[in-house]
Amino acid sequence: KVLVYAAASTSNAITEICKQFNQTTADIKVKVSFASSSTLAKQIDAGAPADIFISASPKWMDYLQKQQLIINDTRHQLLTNKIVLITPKGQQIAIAMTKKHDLAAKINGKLCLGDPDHVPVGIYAKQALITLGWWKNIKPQVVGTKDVRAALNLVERGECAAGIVYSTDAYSSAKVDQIGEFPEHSHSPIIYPVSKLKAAKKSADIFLKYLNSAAATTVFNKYGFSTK
Amino acid sequence: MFDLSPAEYSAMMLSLKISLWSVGIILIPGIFMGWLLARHDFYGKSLLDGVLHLPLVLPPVVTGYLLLLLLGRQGFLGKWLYQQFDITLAFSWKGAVLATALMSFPLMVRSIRLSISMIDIKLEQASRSLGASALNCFFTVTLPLAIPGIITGSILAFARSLGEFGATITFVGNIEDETRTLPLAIYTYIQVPDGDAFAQRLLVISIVIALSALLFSGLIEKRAATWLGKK
Amino acid sequence: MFDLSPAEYSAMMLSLKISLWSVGIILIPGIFMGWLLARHDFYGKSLLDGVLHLPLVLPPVVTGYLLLLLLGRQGFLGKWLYQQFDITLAFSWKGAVLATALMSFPLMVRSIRLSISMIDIKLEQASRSLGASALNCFFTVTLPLAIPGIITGSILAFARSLGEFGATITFVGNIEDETRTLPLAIYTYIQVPDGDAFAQRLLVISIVIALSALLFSGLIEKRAATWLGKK
Amino acid sequence: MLSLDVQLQRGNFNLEASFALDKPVTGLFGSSGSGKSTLLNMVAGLARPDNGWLKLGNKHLFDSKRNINLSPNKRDVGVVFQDSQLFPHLSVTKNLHYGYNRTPKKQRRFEVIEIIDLLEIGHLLKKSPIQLSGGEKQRVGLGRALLASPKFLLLDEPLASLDQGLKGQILPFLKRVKDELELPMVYISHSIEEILHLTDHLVVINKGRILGAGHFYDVIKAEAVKGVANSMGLENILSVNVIGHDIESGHTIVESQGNILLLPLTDKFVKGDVCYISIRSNEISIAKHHISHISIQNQVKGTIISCTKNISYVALQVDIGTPIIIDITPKAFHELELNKNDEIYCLIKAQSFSFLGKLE
Amino acid sequence: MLSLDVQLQRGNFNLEASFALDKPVTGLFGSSGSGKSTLLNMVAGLARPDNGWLKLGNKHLFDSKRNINLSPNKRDVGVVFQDSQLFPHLSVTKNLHYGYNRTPKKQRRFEVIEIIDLLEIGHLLKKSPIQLSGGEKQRVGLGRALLASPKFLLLDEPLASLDQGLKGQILPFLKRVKDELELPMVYISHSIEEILHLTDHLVVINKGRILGAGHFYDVIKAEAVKGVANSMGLENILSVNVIGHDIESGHTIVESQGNILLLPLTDKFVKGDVCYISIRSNEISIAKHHISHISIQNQVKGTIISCTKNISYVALQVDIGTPIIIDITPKAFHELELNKNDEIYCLIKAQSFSFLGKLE
Ligand SMILES: Nc1ncnc2c1ncn2[C@@H]1O[C@H](COP(=O)(O)OP(=O)(O)OP(=O)(O)O)[C@@H](O)[C@H]1O
Ligand SMILES: Nc1ncnc2c1ncn2[C@@H]1O[C@H](COP(=O)(O)OP(=O)(O)OP(=O)(O)O)[C@@H](O)[C@H]1O
Ligand SMILES: [Mg+2]
Ligand SMILES: [Mg+2]
Repeated sequence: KVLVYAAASTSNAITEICKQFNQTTADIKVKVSFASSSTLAKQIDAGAPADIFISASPKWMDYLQKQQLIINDTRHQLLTNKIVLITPKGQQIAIAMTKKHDLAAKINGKLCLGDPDHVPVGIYAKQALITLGWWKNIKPQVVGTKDVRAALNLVERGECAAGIVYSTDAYSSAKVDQIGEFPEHSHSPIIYPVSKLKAAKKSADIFLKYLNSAAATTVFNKYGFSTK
Repeated sequence: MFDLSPAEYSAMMLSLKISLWSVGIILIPGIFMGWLLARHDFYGKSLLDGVLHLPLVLPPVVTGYLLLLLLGRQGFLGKWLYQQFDITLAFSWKGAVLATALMSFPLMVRSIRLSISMIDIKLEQASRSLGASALNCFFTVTLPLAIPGIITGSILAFARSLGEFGATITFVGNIEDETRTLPLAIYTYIQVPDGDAFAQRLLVISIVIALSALLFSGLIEKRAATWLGKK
Repeated sequence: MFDLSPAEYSAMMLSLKISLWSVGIILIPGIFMGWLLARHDFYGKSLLDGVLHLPLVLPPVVTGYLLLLLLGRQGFLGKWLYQQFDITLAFSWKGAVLATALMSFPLMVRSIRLSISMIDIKLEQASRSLGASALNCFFTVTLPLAIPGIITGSILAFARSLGEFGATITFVGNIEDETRTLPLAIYTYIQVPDGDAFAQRLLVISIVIALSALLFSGLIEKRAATWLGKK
Repeated sequence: MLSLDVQLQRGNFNLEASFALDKPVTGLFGSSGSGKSTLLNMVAGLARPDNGWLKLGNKHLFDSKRNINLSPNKRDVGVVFQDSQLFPHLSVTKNLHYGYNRTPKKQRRFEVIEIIDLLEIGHLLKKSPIQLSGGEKQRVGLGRALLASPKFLLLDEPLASLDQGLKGQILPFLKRVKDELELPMVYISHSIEEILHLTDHLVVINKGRILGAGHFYDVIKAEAVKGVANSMGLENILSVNVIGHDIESGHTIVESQGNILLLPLTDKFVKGDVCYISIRSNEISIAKHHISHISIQNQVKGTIISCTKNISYVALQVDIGTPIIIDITPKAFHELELNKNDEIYCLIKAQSFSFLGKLE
Repeated sequence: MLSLDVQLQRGNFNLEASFALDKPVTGLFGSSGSGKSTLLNMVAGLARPDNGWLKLGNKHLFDSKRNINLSPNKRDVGVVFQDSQLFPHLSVTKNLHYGYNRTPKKQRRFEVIEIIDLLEIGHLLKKSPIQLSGGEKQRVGLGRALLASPKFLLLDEPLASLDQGLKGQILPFLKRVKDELELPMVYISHSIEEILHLTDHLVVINKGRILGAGHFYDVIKAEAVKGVANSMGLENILSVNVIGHDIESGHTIVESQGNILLLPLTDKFVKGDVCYISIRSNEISIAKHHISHISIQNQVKGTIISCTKNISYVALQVDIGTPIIIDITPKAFHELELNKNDEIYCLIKAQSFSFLGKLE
């Protein structure tokens, strides 16, 4: 039995991969616990019986590394993602993602993003907004949400005039328009690292390998993740 | 001793404001609902009873989400409120009041209902025979005798409001000085590595507020008990 | 009509199991605590009262986190439990029971306390003078007369347990078949695009369970009312 | 005044009552559990009859056919409850003022201070009801009802737990209230003396049925009432002819079914009157033969019809021209070896007889 | 039997009592609010004295100095509460069985069926207390206490709301319980007749103080008791010398302070006895002159000492050798134009006197 702790934003992909894996591998059963990366990291810190940790940001992997809970050799980058600017469907706002424009002038209403203080997608978004020189003006309009799903939701429902979410989220939602992709260098790279934990069972290696297999990659791509 | 940073102070005051408002706005409806459920039988009572408990049963995030569906600017009611009265609840502290109020409502109603159902109906009859109208009897007999339940309900509701997180953050987000209450601020800190120290300070503030509120309510309770002749 | 997927079925049964266990384990301590607070004055009562309310006041995530610190395998108590008895509460459904129990405990205690404080102490005196020991009097007079409060407390605790999310996910994680209760499953679905439809199904299940529980409790309540001679 | 025809089923207790009262005060008399309080609650609007109607003067209080059911506060009917029902959250003063404050100034018939004095509750005003003794509660309950200045007053054993001193003070006050303020009342009591102090009009109820209603003398004559006379403390009622008075010896002499009886001298009845007298069953002694040299004035021959043994006494039914009940101790019963059909003498002291009234 | 010396402060009510009872049954007598129920609660262990001690036989129930405070269930003291205190969640049967089931078989002194018969509550067994009438509650409360077979029974106005029929049935039963089972009791009642039916030993309490304790005759002699005799229905107590009996006229003739009085004939007292008689203040009439041709036997000359006006009556204090109280209506008071120091005649019917007892 392998227990995978995975960031909640990967849940649909990971669930599917596990299903496939469990069907193909008879003797090993994989189970997943989904929650925010911070929760998972703290649980692992508190002795959670996890074998593999998939974090939505390197920070929490670093945290565990500092606690010497992961096997450093096994840590690697599993997925990458991008952040994009979205609006509710059919708003037709045109904006180029450069310093010349001012986002605040273009959108009439709130801008939703994950809480810029702690939610990874919010932190990336804030970095990008600062890089683009938009942050100062847009700040009063920013609504911090609990996680990226909440931000997407708010935009889908038209509660926010715009939002910044992962491209994976924007990709799978039919109710929003993706109006711009933030330049890759405008924020630190969005990386989902994975690692095996020190307390892990042996069988975890097999699943870790499977995560990097072609079959898994197909699934990840299906849900909009890049695997570089 | 314990110097509060402006952010901490703001979160504390916001929490207090929202919790007090929340208890304030559900008090009267809670009394009414408690009385209705304790003293009346009507068609659909079980359903009403059930619906009242939903905020307790549903995950708070879901309640917040449903509120958003209903009262967001695009929501059925929210649109109307916005167009007619220029009121926006989502993303404002008023929305937070609504969310916490909704979450604490079942606790308020249940407590009041319990205490009203334990009042001897003969006292109400005595009041009527002394010339009190049904309404007057309610205010001069039923209500005072239900005070223990009202206090209990208010404490539970206030405590629940202070601690409410899921529905609030979902419905009104986490906006500093507007909707970032203590729980939201705490949440913010524990989401980042190294935030624990700050979170702990906020926790202590929460606990101090809660304990003060309980001490205060304890005093009122004792008074009420003496007054109701239980001691 | 409404076919449940194995995952849905599992979440539902888990929720029911955890909620029932949760109510089950706090019932007796809740009655004791309610009685203690209603009928006794002692040094430190206010403090005890305050501490009891903390799970209501603190953000659930914090409560879960504190549980984790205390009862996780590295935790002060958790280590001991593990070493001495090979018991691990964190990350198992038993831990979820503990978390939900803790969250609902103040509701249980408050309701029972309220109803006990409304019992006429002279009836207890009558029972004593008829030869009942203090304990016997408690079981034959106080307890039966507190039944409305016990029912109310149980309903509130059960509902709260059904809806508990923050403490559970933080303390025991979100592991299918072990700790993924309905609220956690709903959370998992709403974390991903296109999960809404599934989330809605789960929501309906939650509501159905809650309404059934309330209907059932309503019946018990009516019986109790007749039995207590209120009708 | 009050007239009614109501029916109510409560569990296996069935109340069917119909009468009209025309006197200001009426005593409601009946054994424990006979339905007095229930009847009173219906008049006050606190219990709803299943069927029938209730009228106070011309005012319809209740009528099941016409769907009238006046709410209690519109009936202007005051109630002194058997178990006082004081408001536990209000002090004694506030309890007293409860109805008073709800009465328009002009309609007030009593002042608070006057009632406080009468009931001797001045030292209790600040207390809460839970701190009162049984009798104190009853007094406050009475005061509270009076101060609401109702147009009709229902009193449910208002003096049951009061001492003689207070009774002797409150009863004359109630009488004055009735006479001077013309406040009509229904007065429930188990003490016939108390009722007769206020009125000679009675309603007798038993097991939910009205056995008689009207003037005391008429009511106790009624065949149906005889069955419950026991619980009225009037077990044996005889109708007698007044033969004369012996002022010297202090006796009034009457004749009943051929027996000559000596009664305490009275000036209420004259020779030729036919009147009712009563004698309690436990104030009659029994002898197997006529006894001489004894102060007891009446020795009446009779025949035992039946003997009913109870735990603490034996009830004999004795025919002395009319059947009477005599209670003796089981010990006496055995020593005298009494049997059915035995001839015995009933020994009755003159003072044991009470005059009830004249047959008009 | 029971002996105590206790002190309790409750608000502004202060109780200080000390007495020892040596007779199986003692009546506890006192006006409303005098502290009877409080005293009873202390004996039963339901109220805690501030100071003092309580003993039942040799058993220490309470002793503040020695820190003894037996819990109520260990005292073997049964209580019939003034307000019955039935358990609302239990049926009548279960209420009756409550103490019964908690009594070891051997110690049981009554059987349930016997008590049910006596109290006539057979038809109520399945009911819940809320469905009972006032008197029914009282009966069940009495039954419940008896069935617990206590070693000492405290009865707080157990018959207050019962009809004469039931009283006449329960009182002899209690008397038998006392005689045959030797179950000691303290019996609270406002009716001196009820108490005298069971016992001639009394404790008189007023405003928290014991005014007298002991045999009836001794107690009523006590100067302190005279003040409360009013509330006992014994306002005027005279000590008289029995001069003789006039069997012909049916009178016992006595002399009091030079006045010759005619009383109903009695065989309890003989010539030369000094005994107490009582007369109620409202059974005395007043005339300004001696009146002829009247059936009233006693016309005693006296002088008005004082006149106290109350709402419904005027209380005259009249010196007829010894001071007595006479209540007359305000109307009569004005018509007769009475003043202090006036000479008047007190008219008293022979039957109005009651014999209380002999001075031994
Ligand atoms: N809610 C009820 N359900 C069933 N029976 C009831 C209910 N209330 C009263 N009763 C019955 O109705 C009868 C009449 O009760 P009620 O109180 O009118 O008697 P009462 O004449 O006032 O007697 P008391 O002199 O003892 O007060 C009693 O036998 C009682 O048991
Ligand atoms: N808890 C209390 N606080 C203050 N005073 C009290 C309290 N309980 C009783 N009292 C007072 O003590 C006095 C005695 O009360 P108690 O009940 O013993 O009287 P009682 O002799 O039984 O009178 P009754 O014949 O009216 O029942 C009353 O004046 C009452 O007001
Ligand atoms: Mg009654
Ligand atoms: Mg008393």
